Amino acid sequence: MAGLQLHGLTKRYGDFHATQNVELDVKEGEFLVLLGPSGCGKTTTLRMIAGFVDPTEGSIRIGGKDVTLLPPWKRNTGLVFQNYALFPHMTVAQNVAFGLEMRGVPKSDIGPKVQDALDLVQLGHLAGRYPRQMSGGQQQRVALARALVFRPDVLLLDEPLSNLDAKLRHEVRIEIRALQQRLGITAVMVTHDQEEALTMADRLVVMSDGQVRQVGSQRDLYERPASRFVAGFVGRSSFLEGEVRDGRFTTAGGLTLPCDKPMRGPAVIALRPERMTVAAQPHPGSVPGEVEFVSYMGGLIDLHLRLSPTDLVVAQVSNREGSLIPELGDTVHVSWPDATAFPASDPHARGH
Amino acid sequence: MAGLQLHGLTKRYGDFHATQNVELDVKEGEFLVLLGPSGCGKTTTLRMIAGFVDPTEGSIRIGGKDVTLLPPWKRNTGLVFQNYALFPHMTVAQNVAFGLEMRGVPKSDIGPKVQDALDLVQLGHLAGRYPRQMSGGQQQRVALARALVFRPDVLLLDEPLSNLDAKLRHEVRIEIRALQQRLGITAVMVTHDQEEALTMADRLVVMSDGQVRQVGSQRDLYERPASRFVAGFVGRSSFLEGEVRDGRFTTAGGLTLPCDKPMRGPAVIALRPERMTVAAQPHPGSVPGEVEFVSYMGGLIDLHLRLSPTDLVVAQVSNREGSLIPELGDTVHVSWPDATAFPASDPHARGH
Amino acid sequence: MTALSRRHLGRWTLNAAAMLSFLYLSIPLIFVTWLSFYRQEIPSYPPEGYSLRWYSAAIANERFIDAFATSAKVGILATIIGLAVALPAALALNRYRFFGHAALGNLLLMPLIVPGIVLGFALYVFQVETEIATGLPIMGSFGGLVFGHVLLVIPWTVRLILASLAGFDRTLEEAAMNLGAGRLTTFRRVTMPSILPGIVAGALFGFVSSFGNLEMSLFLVAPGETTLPIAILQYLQWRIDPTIAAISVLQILIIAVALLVTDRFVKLSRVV
Amino acid sequence: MTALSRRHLGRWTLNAAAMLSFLYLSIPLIFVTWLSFYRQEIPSYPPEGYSLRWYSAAIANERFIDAFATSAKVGILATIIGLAVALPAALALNRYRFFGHAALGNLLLMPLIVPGIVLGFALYVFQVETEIATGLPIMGSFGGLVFGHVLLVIPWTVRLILASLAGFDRTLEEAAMNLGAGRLTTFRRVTMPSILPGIVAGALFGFVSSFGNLEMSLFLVAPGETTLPIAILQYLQWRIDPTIAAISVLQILIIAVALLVTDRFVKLSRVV
Repeated sequence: MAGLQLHGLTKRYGDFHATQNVELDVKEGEFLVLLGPSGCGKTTTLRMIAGFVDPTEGSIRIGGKDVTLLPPWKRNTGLVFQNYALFPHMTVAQNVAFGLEMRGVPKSDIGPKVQDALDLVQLGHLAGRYPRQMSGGQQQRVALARALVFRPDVLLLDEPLSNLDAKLRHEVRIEIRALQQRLGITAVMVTHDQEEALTMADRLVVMSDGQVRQVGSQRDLYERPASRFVAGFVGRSSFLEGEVRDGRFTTAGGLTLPCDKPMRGPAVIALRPERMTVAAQPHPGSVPGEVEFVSYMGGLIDLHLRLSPTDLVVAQVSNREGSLIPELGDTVHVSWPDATAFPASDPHARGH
Repeated sequence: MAGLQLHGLTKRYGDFHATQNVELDVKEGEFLVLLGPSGCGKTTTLRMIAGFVDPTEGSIRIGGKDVTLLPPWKRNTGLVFQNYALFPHMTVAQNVAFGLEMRGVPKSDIGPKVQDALDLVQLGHLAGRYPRQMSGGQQQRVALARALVFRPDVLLLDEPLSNLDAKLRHEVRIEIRALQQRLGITAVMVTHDQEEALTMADRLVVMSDGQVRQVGSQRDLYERPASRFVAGFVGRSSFLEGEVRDGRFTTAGGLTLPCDKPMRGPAVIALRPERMTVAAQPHPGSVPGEVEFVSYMGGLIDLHLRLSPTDLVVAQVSNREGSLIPELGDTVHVSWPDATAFPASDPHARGH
Repeated sequence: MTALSRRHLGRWTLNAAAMLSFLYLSIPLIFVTWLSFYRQEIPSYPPEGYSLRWYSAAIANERFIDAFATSAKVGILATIIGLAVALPAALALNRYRFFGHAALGNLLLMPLIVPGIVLGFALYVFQVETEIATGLPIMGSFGGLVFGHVLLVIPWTVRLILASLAGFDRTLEEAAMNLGAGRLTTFRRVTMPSILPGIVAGALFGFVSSFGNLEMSLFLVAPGETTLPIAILQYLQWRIDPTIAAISVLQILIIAVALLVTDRFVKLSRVV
Repeated sequence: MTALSRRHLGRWTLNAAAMLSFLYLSIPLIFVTWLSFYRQEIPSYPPEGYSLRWYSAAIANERFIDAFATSAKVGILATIIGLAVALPAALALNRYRFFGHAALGNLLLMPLIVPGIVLGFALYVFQVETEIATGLPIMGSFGGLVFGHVLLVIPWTVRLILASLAGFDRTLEEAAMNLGAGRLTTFRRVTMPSILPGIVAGALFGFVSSFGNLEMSLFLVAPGETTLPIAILQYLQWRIDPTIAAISVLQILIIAVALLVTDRFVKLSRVV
């Protein structure tokens, strides 16, 4: 177990920056998730930590020791691959034993350690199977056991759940999180799935175009997104585009709202569907809208509301007894608490 | 446009029933979704409608006409495949034109019809491209245009969104639904994704083991699941297992709840996470529970609550200003409205 | 040594090995080409000078021209017959599991595996026995020769068509049928264009292996009629001069051009 | 005709075609086997009776035994040398793009494409010129023969190792390194076991194509020393009796057993 520090980590391929000046400090026992769209540099960052990509600039420290120039096999990291990468010609037990053998652990110690690791992921009874004889979820757990058995300094997870079906994904993410907390191991996970990231992380890192855009807890990212990009990427947002002038926000569609933000000019307002209040009658601060689409999602209902010819917002209402369930074509009245406004020019500009 | 009737549709492979006595009546212009786990027979049903699988027994009527014995090319159905199945050696326009050519539409009419169909899915400008030069979402739309251009009696959709990423899936399902409503076309979709099913369907058909388990609207399935299987498959449910005796329900973990259902013996109670009320203080009908896991999902929070050593329920609370957000290890008090109880013996037994 | 330079060392070792095998494979081609431009008759070193006289000699030699025509005729006919048998056979092998399925798969490797001389002798025996049994003039007939060469074509065509069928997504056929195409239209408009690479490559390789075959032809040709490989062998028994080098270069060139042209339409590396 | 019976008709047509090609390919093998059990010397029909005498004759013939030993020795040596060159070459071709990459890929098809007699002649020219230039005794030497046969082995081994490398998931190597294995250990413990099917199949096919080669050996063997195909050809020039049929059947049997044994460990259909 150890902390992990990335300092000014940059990887250039010719003119292209895969990552640019990434600074991160992962505390001992922390579960950090790198979140971003594909091509944002999150996987390159993980591969630099594991040693498969040589950084162009910057340094990597694990447990205080500089490992930037060490080859992968001399860093003590445990990596769980997206496709699991289990050795097909070895049994489950042999797969898990591999890391111990490489570390010169005496033969007599390997058996019990492998058994412990497999018990940890509830696969102790399948030690003699080959990977191809197992389901995707079981293979995933073997990969986890193989990465944990030699007590790595850092556990690295590269989209570990993306090959599982939705139901299993829900279960496995809780299992991985619980295991990581129980062992108190430092972990870095890469994912493009925000729900996964929000469920599992102690702290999240949002990346795009090779750069870190925001670091913080779920609550930080949800309540105080640093930029329009983060507001759109973490949680759902509806955006209203328009212009701020003289304390008013006017959209292209003619909607006019009060706006007391310290900014002027073209702007975008980000609204969270879960924060909208929908009522049949006008109420203070409410705007009328026509229901364009009703999407029933179990206990919750998404309403697509047309506020003006060009302004569309999504509001989520709960489907409890007694709550208002509008029909297609109804006119409802929607309001929202103070929302963040961002300058329209740059998706990474700070909001107010 | 036409209605579709399946009558006693059965497909046997040796001893195995892929589908068993499926009865369905799809009204003109209706969007019906077949929902079920993999291997439940939903795809076999769709393939029988398209004519790729010969039913062992039963009949299929499209627009009142019996098509049970017709080969696929003599039924007027438009099928959108899971992998799109676009012809790789033809351009987008040639792909869309194929169905019209086969119907002997004059050459001079084909061009405008293809253009209309492509405009419908907003791809009019890409008619000259080859499928491999397009993104997954665009290919999906071409497949839709190809299936719609010859005005099929029924539109069939075989997990049409499963190869798209999460963000795109949200958009495309709204597009497909809007298109289907605009054209007023009868549609049957197969999916294993309940969120997709709930969002898009007029009416849902839940299948398992080749049999239809329940047919109804979203609200029917969510509020009045016919069996424990449906309660677990549609929407999320926590289950409490125990026994009903003398108006009380007692779980193995020692939890005792009032239960005035007309039933006795081993039973299971299904609870919807979104219907739970969680408070810091005891309230009428509430049960104390310890918070075992907190999962932050944007505007909503999942709480895993341990009610007794063997009883675990999930409660969803909203993450609005002022709402209670318990921490790991806190004790909270949870209550729920009248829940459905099912006999424990058979997952398909009717509940009360 | 740093991690970086170690990585480069491995890369250079492997690339050097690739270059070595490149050299190994191209050396005979280089030398035969060189010899074909010699001025003198005896292959000595260093050459006395260079000329195109052996190319003129090769093209002017009527025996070679006739033999070339015979080889081409046999090759083309054998390829056409081979394709006609191989296409439905490959479709059956790809779509259905039947009795003898695995055996047929192994048998396809046979002409690549059984020594040519054994195959030629076996065919000779078959034709002799058939002639004795039926009284028909099979031995040394043109038809008998073509029949034998079809044996060389079938494995290539079946295997390469099978390879492209393996990459063919059968839901495309269902899509065509759903759009209103019957079985034959579906095959012609959808299946056929998709497996064309395998058909073309199979025909090409089948033709080339028929064209270059010596061992089987040795047993089957009539005394008067010879194929090009036999004509070359006969010439060499009589004298060794650079004419054969010129003939060889011409053959290699024709085959290379055919390969390159095919490769433009069909990526051979995908199917072979 | 109902949809169902129409479907069955198509199926029967295709399966019949498959059976036809099965028959086509197996006919020569059946007849040569039949002949090998004849009692009489002349291949006539119907046979006068059956015996094993030609098998005894084949096994007792010292020329055949010697030739068999020579062919085996040449084949084994050529296969070992071929593998040693091919393994790193295939790794380089799979992992790096370098100058001449595409050319090497096409060159690999060469020995399958260039007529055997052309290849043999080209190699002969190369060895003659090298002997003249260097004064070393290359022509007709055992080393010269093996050198030539390596040319037959390399394409098979490189191509089949490449085919199994194409199916090899390189993240397995990264997994091994992440678990603490250096480059060599990773290759030995992870890469090697995964591409073993291709290596074994390549060696087998390389050996067999060397063992059965006639054309190249014709140009390269010394007058005293002969390979098995040459011994068969020489025997046939002198007399035609079922001894050759027996020899052929024995060869086919040995090759078939080798194939079946290999197939138990390595699914040939996956790589060939």
